[in-house]
Amino acid sequence: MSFDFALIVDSIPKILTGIGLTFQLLFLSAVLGLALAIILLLMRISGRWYLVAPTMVYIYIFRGTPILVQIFIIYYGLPQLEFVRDSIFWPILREAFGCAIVALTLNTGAYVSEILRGGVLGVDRGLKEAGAALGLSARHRFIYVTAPIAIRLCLPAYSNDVISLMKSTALASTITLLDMMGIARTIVAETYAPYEIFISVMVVYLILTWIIQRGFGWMEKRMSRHVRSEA
Amino acid sequence: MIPKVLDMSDSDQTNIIQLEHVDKFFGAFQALKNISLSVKKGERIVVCGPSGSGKSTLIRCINRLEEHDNGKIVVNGHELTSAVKDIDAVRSEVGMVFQSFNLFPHLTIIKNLMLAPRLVRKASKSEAYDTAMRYLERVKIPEQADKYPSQLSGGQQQRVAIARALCMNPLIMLFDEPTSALDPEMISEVLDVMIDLAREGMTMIVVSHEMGFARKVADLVVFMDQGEIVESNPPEEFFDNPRNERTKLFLSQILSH
Amino acid sequence: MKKAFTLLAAFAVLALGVPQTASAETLRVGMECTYAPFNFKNANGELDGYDVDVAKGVAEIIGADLEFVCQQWDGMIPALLANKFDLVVASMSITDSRLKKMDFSQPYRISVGRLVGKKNAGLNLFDDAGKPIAANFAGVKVGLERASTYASWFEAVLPDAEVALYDDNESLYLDLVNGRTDIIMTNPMKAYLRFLSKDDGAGFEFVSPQVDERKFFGIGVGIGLRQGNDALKGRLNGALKTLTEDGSLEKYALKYFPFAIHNEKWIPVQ
Amino acid sequence: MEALTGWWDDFFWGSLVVVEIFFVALILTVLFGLIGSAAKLSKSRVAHSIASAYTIVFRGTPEILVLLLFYFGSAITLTAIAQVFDPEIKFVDIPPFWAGSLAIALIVGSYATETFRGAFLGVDPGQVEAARALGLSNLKTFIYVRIPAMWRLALPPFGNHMLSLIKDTALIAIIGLEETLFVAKQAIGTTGKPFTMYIVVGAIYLGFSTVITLSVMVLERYANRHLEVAR
Repeated sequence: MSFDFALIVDSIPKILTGIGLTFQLLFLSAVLGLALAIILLLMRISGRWYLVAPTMVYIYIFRGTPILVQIFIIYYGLPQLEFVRDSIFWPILREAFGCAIVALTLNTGAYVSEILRGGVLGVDRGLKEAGAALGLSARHRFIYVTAPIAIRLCLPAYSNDVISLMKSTALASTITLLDMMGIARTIVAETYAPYEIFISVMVVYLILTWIIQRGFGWMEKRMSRHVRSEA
Repeated sequence: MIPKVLDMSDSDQTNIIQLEHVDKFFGAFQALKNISLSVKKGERIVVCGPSGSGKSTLIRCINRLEEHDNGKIVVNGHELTSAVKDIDAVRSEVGMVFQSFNLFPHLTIIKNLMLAPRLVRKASKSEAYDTAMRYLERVKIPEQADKYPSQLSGGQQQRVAIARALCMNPLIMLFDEPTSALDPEMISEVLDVMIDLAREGMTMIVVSHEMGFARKVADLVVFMDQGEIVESNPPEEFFDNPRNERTKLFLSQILSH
Repeated sequence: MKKAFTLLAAFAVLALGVPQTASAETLRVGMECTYAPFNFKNANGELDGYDVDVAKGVAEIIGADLEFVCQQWDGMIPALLANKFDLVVASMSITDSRLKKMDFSQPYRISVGRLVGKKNAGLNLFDDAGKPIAANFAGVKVGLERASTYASWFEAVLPDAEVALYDDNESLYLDLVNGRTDIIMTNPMKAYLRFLSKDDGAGFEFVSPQVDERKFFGIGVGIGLRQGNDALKGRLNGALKTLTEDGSLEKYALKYFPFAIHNEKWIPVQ
Repeated sequence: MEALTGWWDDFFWGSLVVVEIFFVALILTVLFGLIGSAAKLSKSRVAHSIASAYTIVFRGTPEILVLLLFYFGSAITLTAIAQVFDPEIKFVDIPPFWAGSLAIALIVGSYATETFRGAFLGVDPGQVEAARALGLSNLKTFIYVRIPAMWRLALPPFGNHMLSLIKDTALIAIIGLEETLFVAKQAIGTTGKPFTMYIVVGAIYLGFSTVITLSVMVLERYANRHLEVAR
């Protein structure tokens, strides 16, 4: 076995040209997914069955199927349906980038809403009661008491989900997008050297994971100042 | 001995809290059985009884943290029903202190105190701040204003919790076993604050086993067992001459050590 | 813990399988299995197609058993090199760049490419001499298979074209119909059979002449194998010669096409 | 729906492949998780570092990348290793089934490592001391006290790992194993109905997820039967 280091040196700059697209996919779908997750969460805890039931079905479906299948259904599957191609969403779904964003958003939204719900359920009931006893309205209780505590509680789980999302962006390479993974696969197809290229791109992904972990670790530390006693 | 409510003649007959034949179920379990109780303005009631007797449920029904199933509860002229729209307004007139303090962990002490006045009373920042500091001084911990709850001792936290409730200028204060989560050496600092409050004429319902406190401030001691009010009498009568066997048994257990 | 390690060791032996030597009775053949009519699963779930027929014909002559391995196109050569299979019989053109990494038999069919696009779209992509007009490709989205000869041709001849790379041939047609791409470049025989002659391809036509620049499309489609297997290569070539001369290749083609698709005369290529 | 005629049996066999991979990978996942957590908890610095490197790499790299790397890389590496011992060996290979199962087991095993580690740490040391005080050997304490106690704690998160495992099997189509997603691709080639085919795949996976979720619920009830309040 020979390990071609020159090839790695040559390929890394090429692979890095895809990092912008990887970032775009990650940030856009993380932000949109979080917004979706919040909406789903509010529906889920609304206590109204006609809001709760569809949310539960949605979460069940999107957590119960592989993201790759979801991507294929959205990219290759939806255009089979006439009305999708005639709809106002077609300009988005026409583009591979739009499809990737839609798929990643819908997927991560389902997971994150469950994480948020875990956080909300984790907030001590006594604190909500204390808010109620002070005369805070349900909305105020949620905004000022439940939400800030819940956010701290779900931050570790959420950071893991952002890393999962980052890893999922690599699947965009299966629908023609040239993110880091897409470029790596193209180089492999040209150079027939999977080992060198894939290990190089793996290192880049590991660095990204590390940065995300560090970022959230820092945020957690800042946010949980109140837990540190006397130290 | 502090003066009892009897001299507050101006607020004579109005019952600020009125419970009539209240039942409360948790599933098949009946937590409250046909409870009737009236509290006049300025009156101090201490509720005691073995665990599971329904004492906490009783006061939690008064600000509708629990919803009663039958009967009628009237607080400050508002009847509590599932339709009551302004339950938040009723609650803002009723202060509550919990066994486990329930301070908001993510807010500093001063922000814990300012939150409800700002949001519910629409107080300005400086107003809310001044009120908060006044009450912190009253509970004797103004220097802790900028700390987080987790940095305070249990006794200090409970005093903050009392101050927090007082910041809303409530008409009534409910105490749900305020000292039972505290280490023994901290109990008195909290009781002292409560005695002060009683001395100023605050209407209070206190669930507690602190019999010394009951003797000192209560107008009425209510003994509950298995969801029923078994006996209710002024403290002298209650402690010196209990009538019911269950009361006697309870008192002998609680006072024997 | 000891137990666990024993287990792991036992498993490792199982997983690695028996080390194999090159003189295999059974030849493993790599193909996409989704590239109709060359290699695909038919309605009975059996592998079928021109490539499959060629592979079987060759195997019969050289007296080897076959084992088919399905492999996505972009990993075909890496998989061959990683010894996932011994032969590539997957409509792979013999090109110079591929010859640097692997070896090929003599061609068993011709290799050309052609563009497919919407009918009457007014695309004027090639001049009368059959050369592409680069300027007219501006704003035209092109669908290609990743790692295909067509992709290499585009990259070299029309480097500024807007290209989307797909993992399999099937997706090319899906997205052409969906309007995500304006033209695709692929094997014209396949495009005709799979697409242009079908309902979903009714609105489309060839929008270029046949492109067969030898530098990119090579001398045809051959059977791929790892370098250094000259004995095997000799046996393959011998078999292909027989198949050409006894009319078998023509017979195979006529099953799927109304015409033959191999070099009618056996002309050994260097 | 008539597009599906003739494809049902292919989907059935594809599903069977999914099931086979799932069970093989499940066993390996538990194995990797136990070895990994044991290494992380051991006093050996080397074992600890190896296990840490393992979890960092496999939790921080996109699944598709691990799979491709394994599929292409394994044969190259193993051959190189084998040739050190016997230069006559031309190549050693892992069939795609094993490469795929191994890859997803290593991925999910890295998560299981953390789960098991946390669960082992969560076992009340008093229980272990009590067993030792009763004269049970180290090994017996491990088998009869620590494992069952740990397992109860690990079961809920391990249920999620099982769901990840089943969903990761979809990626194996990329290395050409003929599971459901691969069947769908072939069916699309003949029928031109991507939406229909991918929805079928989604439904199959949803079925698997449901079965796993229900099984975990049953297992949890069984594991916690001693906690049920006497009635």
